[in-house]
Amino acid sequence: MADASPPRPAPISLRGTLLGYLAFAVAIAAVWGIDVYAVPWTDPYLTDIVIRIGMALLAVMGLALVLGFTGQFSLGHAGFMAVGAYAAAMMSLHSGLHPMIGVLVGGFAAAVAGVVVGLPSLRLTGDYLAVVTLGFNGIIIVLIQNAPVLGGAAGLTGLPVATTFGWTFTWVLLGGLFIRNLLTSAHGRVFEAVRDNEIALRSLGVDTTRAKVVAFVVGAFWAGIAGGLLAHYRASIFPSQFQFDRSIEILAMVVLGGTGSLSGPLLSAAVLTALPEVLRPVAEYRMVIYSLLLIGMMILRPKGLLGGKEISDFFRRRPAAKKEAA
Amino acid sequence: SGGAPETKEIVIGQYGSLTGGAATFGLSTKNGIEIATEEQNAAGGIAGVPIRMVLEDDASKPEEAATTVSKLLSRDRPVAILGEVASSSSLAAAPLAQAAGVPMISPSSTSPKVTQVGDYIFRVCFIDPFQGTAAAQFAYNTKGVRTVAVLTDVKSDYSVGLAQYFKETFVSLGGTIIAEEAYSANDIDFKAQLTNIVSKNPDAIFVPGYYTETGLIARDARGGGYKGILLGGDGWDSEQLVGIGQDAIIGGFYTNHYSVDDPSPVVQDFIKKYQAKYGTKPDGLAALGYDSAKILYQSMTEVAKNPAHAAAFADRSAVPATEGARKAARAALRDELARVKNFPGVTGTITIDKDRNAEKPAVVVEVTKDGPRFVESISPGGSTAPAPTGTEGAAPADGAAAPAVAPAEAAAPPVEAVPAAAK
Amino acid sequence: MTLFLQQLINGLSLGAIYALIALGYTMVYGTLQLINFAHGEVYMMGAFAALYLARFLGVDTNPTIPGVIVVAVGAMTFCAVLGMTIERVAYRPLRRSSRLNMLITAIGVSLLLQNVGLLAFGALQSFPSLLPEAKWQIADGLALRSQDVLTFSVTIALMLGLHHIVERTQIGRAMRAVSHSRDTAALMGIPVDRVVSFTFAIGSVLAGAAALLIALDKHTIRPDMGMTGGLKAFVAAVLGGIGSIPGAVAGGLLLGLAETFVSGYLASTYRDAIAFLLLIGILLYKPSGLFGKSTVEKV
Amino acid sequence: MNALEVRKLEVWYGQIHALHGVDIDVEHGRITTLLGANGAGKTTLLRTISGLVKARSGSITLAGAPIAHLEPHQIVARGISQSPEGRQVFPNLTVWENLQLGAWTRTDKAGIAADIERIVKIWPRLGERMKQPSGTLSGGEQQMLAIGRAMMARPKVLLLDEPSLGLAPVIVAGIFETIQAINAEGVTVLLVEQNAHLALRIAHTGYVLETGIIKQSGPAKELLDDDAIRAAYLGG
Amino acid sequence: MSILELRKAGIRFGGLRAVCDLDLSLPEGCLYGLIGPNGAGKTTVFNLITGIYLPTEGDILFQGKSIVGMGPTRIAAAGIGRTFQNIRLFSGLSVLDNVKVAFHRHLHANLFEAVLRAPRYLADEARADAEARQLLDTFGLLPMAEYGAESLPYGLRRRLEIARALATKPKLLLLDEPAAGMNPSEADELMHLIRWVRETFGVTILLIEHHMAVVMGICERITVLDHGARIAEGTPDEIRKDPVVIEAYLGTDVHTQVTA
Ligand SMILES: Nc1ncnc2c1ncn2[C@@H]1O[C@H](COP(=O)(O)OP(=O)(O)OP(=O)(O)O)[C@@H](O)[C@H]1O
Ligand SMILES: Nc1ncnc2c1ncn2[C@@H]1O[C@H](COP(=O)(O)OP(=O)(O)OP(=O)(O)O)[C@@H](O)[C@H]1O
Ligand SMILES: [Mg+2]
Ligand SMILES: [Mg+2]
Repeated sequence: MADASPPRPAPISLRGTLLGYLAFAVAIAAVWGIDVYAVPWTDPYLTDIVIRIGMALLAVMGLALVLGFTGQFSLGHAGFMAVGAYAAAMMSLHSGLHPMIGVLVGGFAAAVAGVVVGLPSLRLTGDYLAVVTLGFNGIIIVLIQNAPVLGGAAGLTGLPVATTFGWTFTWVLLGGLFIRNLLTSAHGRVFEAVRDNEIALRSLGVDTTRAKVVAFVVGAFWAGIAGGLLAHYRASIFPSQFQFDRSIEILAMVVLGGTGSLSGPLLSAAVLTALPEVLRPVAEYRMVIYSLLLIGMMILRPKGLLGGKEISDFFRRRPAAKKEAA
Repeated sequence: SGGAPETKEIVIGQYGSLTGGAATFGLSTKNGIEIATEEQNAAGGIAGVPIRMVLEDDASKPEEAATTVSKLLSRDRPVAILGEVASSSSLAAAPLAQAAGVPMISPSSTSPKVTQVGDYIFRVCFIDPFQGTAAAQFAYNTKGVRTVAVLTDVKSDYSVGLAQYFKETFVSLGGTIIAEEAYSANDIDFKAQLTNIVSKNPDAIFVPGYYTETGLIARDARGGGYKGILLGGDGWDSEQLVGIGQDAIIGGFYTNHYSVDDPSPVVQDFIKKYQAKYGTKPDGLAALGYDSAKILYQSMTEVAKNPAHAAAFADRSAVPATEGARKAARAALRDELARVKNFPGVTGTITIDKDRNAEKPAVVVEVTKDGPRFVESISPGGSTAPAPTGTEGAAPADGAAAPAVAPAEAAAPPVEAVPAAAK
Repeated sequence: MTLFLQQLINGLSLGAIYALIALGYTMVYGTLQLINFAHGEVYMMGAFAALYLARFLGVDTNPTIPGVIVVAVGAMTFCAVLGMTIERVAYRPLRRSSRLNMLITAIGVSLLLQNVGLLAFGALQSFPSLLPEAKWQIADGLALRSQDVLTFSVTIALMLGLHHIVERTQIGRAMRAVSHSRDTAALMGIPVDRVVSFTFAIGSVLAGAAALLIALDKHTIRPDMGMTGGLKAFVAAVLGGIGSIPGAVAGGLLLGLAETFVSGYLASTYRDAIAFLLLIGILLYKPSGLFGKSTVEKV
Repeated sequence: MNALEVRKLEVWYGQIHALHGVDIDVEHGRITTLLGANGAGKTTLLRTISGLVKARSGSITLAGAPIAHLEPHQIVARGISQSPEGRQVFPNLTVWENLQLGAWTRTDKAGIAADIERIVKIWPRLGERMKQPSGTLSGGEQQMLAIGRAMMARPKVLLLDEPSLGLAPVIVAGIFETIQAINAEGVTVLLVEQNAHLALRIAHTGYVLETGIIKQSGPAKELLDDDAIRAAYLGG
Repeated sequence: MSILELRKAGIRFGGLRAVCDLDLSLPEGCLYGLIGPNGAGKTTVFNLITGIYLPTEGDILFQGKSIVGMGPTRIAAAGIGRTFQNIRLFSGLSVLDNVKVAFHRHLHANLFEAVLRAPRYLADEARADAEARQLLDTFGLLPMAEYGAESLPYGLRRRLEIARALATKPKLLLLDEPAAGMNPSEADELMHLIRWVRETFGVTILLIEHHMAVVMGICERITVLDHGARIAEGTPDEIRKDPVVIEAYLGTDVHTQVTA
């Protein structure tokens, strides 16, 4: 249990912050460098998988925040993706602005949906919250299916294609930085405290409803971004892409990655997105093997792929456990 | 063809739903294609080179469909691609094939939008507007139906589209839609909707859904006391239909791509082969899969008469020098596909029109205890049902009794509107 | 009026189906606090087991009372064994980890069985009529089917039986104790593993019973029937107050009625949306479901 | 003859070494008490005896028979029951149902009913609240229930983890009397207690545990007079 | 002036009157004891004051203003801190972070400043860190600052809870059996700590405790509850001798009285 202590680096220094910004800038530059100099020469299939992983990362980081850190059991994450996707698509179809502006609008639309869903429902707990968010997911799909402007069940087609490697991973880096910084800040502590003991947190004068709604909205925003990117990836979107099974898929990624970890779910998002591709040779037995592996991984790594840790923990020298009772 | 690999082969890509919600449709299609490929290889492949089919599963998800096509294009470098059943998946993947200049034939995506993606995208099935029109004409003209209730699967773009086109034509013919209800795929209970419908007592209920639900719908309709006509589309086509719907579905009618009791040798031959290999009678999707592959192979054989193209077909090397040749061969294939005329398919005589859609008749069949029974054939546009090669794909089984209902005006199945046709 | 009554019957008959599956969910949840997503698949497997057993015994073509009983018992036994096996292999190793982990394994098992079912059974199969079916015409436009009466009465009977087991017997108390804390339950001398196995067995027998009744009513079974049926039943169980047995039935009936009346009187296109909205409304008003005891958390 | 013998017990929680080669003898028919500061490992020892925590090495024997390999419920069946730290009543079950579960290993209905009577006699408050979900009981009431529930198993050896925690003084006195009474009926008791004065007064033997190591042991009277112990555990 | 005043406050649970007609008045800066038999309603009084339960009768005033119906968050923000009888720590957080969470209300930076690591946020964080460490040091918990709260032994968890409650900078601190699970020496130490806290932080303290040594040792006044109602009120000496209290609560056993 000694290693239960979270790896939150104690006070954040100005120097560390500046270094962080520098690293971020370098990473963005690297992404665009790859986009311009490597992607055109890379197997498009590989690029395709990588981009799909990128979109999964964005969806997963939001749920990792909501479920893994704040402890709110949401089963409707795909609903927020749908809101983002359709908002972005409508922007792009009707405004003539750059699709990435549409993606941003999609994020905000999903965030608004997050407030609408979150405010009333976050006073529910556990499985009750799960059912309500699941219901929200269902409602969104029905509304889209019945809205002729949104193409109904036939979906929207003829969207501009803009989700490139560069853009996807620019968003991934932005999202990753945002959520990581949020989690390692005072707000992150509050999120985790909500998960651990709401009553105690309220007795400290912290507005837990607000904290939950904030987590929910931030999670929804990044899901919306993922949805917006998806809309501009293959020129078409369909309501069937955002159904309950998609929410479940994202949930599985978060849990397999480990609740209370950010990089764990990101890793598992990559693994679970790539796994079906790896399993292609077995054709129709693919899902059988996929589910067997999912069960196996869950049993063998019950604390998540990284055992509840962050990737960085494996590189950091941890203080030796000098645990002695007082 | 000096630098060609030692074992020469021609690669064709195929993607479909082998897992996930639409798996059963994908598997049928795959079976049909497999038979066509075996036949072709038994007959020496294309210009003596065997065909190798590379099959990818898209788990019934549109974005994965695009991934599979991306994989096919970059790894397997196929001459052409077959797929998908679901229009959404075809729509997601088609832009890739179009961009790569690889002909793609969808066996059974009926949404008009699919072939609009570009000039490399074809299909061998009729499109929803035509099928909806055909069903409406059958109902209004042949059965004298004047009032209809429509029960749509709102989750399915196929069902919604078909219902839409049916309603438009039926109303323009002078009929009335007196009730519109909806359900979702996978529902098991339809009594609420049918209680409403039955209370209005329409002449017919149009159920443009899949057999998985329509059998149950028929049971709930008859159970609720409904005595009128049950009508549907090609989604009804399955050996299981009667097993599910039992007595309730008997006497229902649906439009389809072909009829198993069509005596023409093309059809019977296919059914025999299919049954020998898979133990069941082929459904419409299997037949369409078969036809899509047959048309592809016929066109390829034609193109391969040019030795340069033949060599390019069999060559998968990525050398830029050969890339041009491959491109040219595929362009020739595209042109050849666009020229297909009166192809004697299992699903009727197929002509590819200028929008790369299949111009072909629909058949109306009646559900009987012994399987579907041919009722009539409905041709698109003003064209008469052609029967050139002695294989009367669409010939009425029981003689000329059944009239070929033809719309008054010729209209190539247009893109967004229904054939303004029938009025 | 007859229309309304007919819709009421429709709603109750649909609701009874949801309730029947929800009972099994609630059983397992009550003990393990696990949303056993694989429950729907056990139910699906039970239906196919019944079909193959009936075919094997020739009951499908020549239904006899003893034959049908053998099929029913066989299917339920099969489900019980399957349920206990799933628990043993997939859930027990995760006893010590969080509920979410078990949930994901449950989803994995559900996917597995569904895909195995798809490969083994194909798309969908029709289920033979094993029982005589009757329809009573009460009035013009108002009819009652024997299947509905059967499903409904079995559901109510099972609910009463289970309620008795859970609330009034020592094993029922043990189930509730295990649900709160396995360690403390073990300190009472309760063999936790056996209690959990027993719970799964009962839950799965319920799935088998549900499968049989629904197959006899609908005459169609398909490998993905667990997914949809299971999802609705899960919603019903939560709505009723998850873990509560009368709640599962109430939730199921309410969901069935909601769907039916939305379809009947509002708009069937928006059925799921409106039904969900209603459920959300109810949950916001009663945050732990209709019959849920607000978890006793004394501060 | 010792009812319970613990030998060279090594217990780890992951990286934490909680018990270092602990040896303890619990004499048959006696009260043995275990003292120690917060975090010394007292609870750990009791949980290990009950089988909830598995030792890395060492042995535990009940009347000469090894039990360390058994499952917790088997250990209860052999006659060791425990009132755990922090009460751990089943909050959604009523008081009566909690007591019934305590008697899981028994089948004598009449005997069980009589024992419930007996417990109500000791703590009339519990009698008043028989039908109340035990989660709504006050802390002290829950503690009474937890001890009563452990007694329901009619154990040979009773393990009590801080039974006086959170109890009103008047009740504490009663609890210690009850423990003595139970012991007088022949039940061996292993008592973990912070209230060292009282514990040592009713116990026959005492052990002192410090950071997982037995530091001292001996007859309770001697420990009561030991200066070091006075300073460390008995206060001023 | 009294900082907290209960006027005929009470609550029922179904048929049970857990607290009834309770009057209580805490002078500013005092150290006040609340004792009584198990189930008397002491913890319930805390829950009423902190807004976890809504009183079904009467009124509760904090610094002269009614706080009934304000909800736990706002009541805590108004300056009432508490600990819980069943310890409620944030088990996934480190010891240090458990305390830092309590500073949350006093931080100035908003969410975006936090994410962007704006200077204001960095200043906040540095301040919270320093103050939290100092507080932990006071409570002897600094060496365990980085450990998970879950891995602390029982007694130290109690200390951490008190430290955490103090970090909200309350004007009134409610302690529910802080000495439970401590041996007499440790309880002694805690007694000094509580006294010291009162002096250093200037808080008013309301204390529930069954360790008579602690209660009698540090409380200036004591109210005794039984069956939800007050049965006595006075200085420790008065209470100790009150026959009603002895009968209902203390008992006659010398040892329990002195050392329990
Ligand atoms: N589940 C656990 N995981 C990790 N460490 C634990 C766990 N339980 C106890 N410990 C550690 O083991 C040591 C012994 O703890 P234990 O609970 O046995 O102490 P104790 O003597 O009962 O203390 P107290 O008087 O406070 O109850 C402590 O250092 C504690 O932190
Ligand atoms: N939420 C609740 N529902 C029902 N009864 C309750 C609830 N909360 C408290 N009670 C009852 O109110 C009475 C007072 O409980 P409370 O916890 O205040 O006692 P206490 O004085 O703190 O006792 P202890 O010293 O044992 O902790 C108890 O009998 C308890 O059963
Ligand atoms: Mg302890
Ligand atoms: Mg209390």
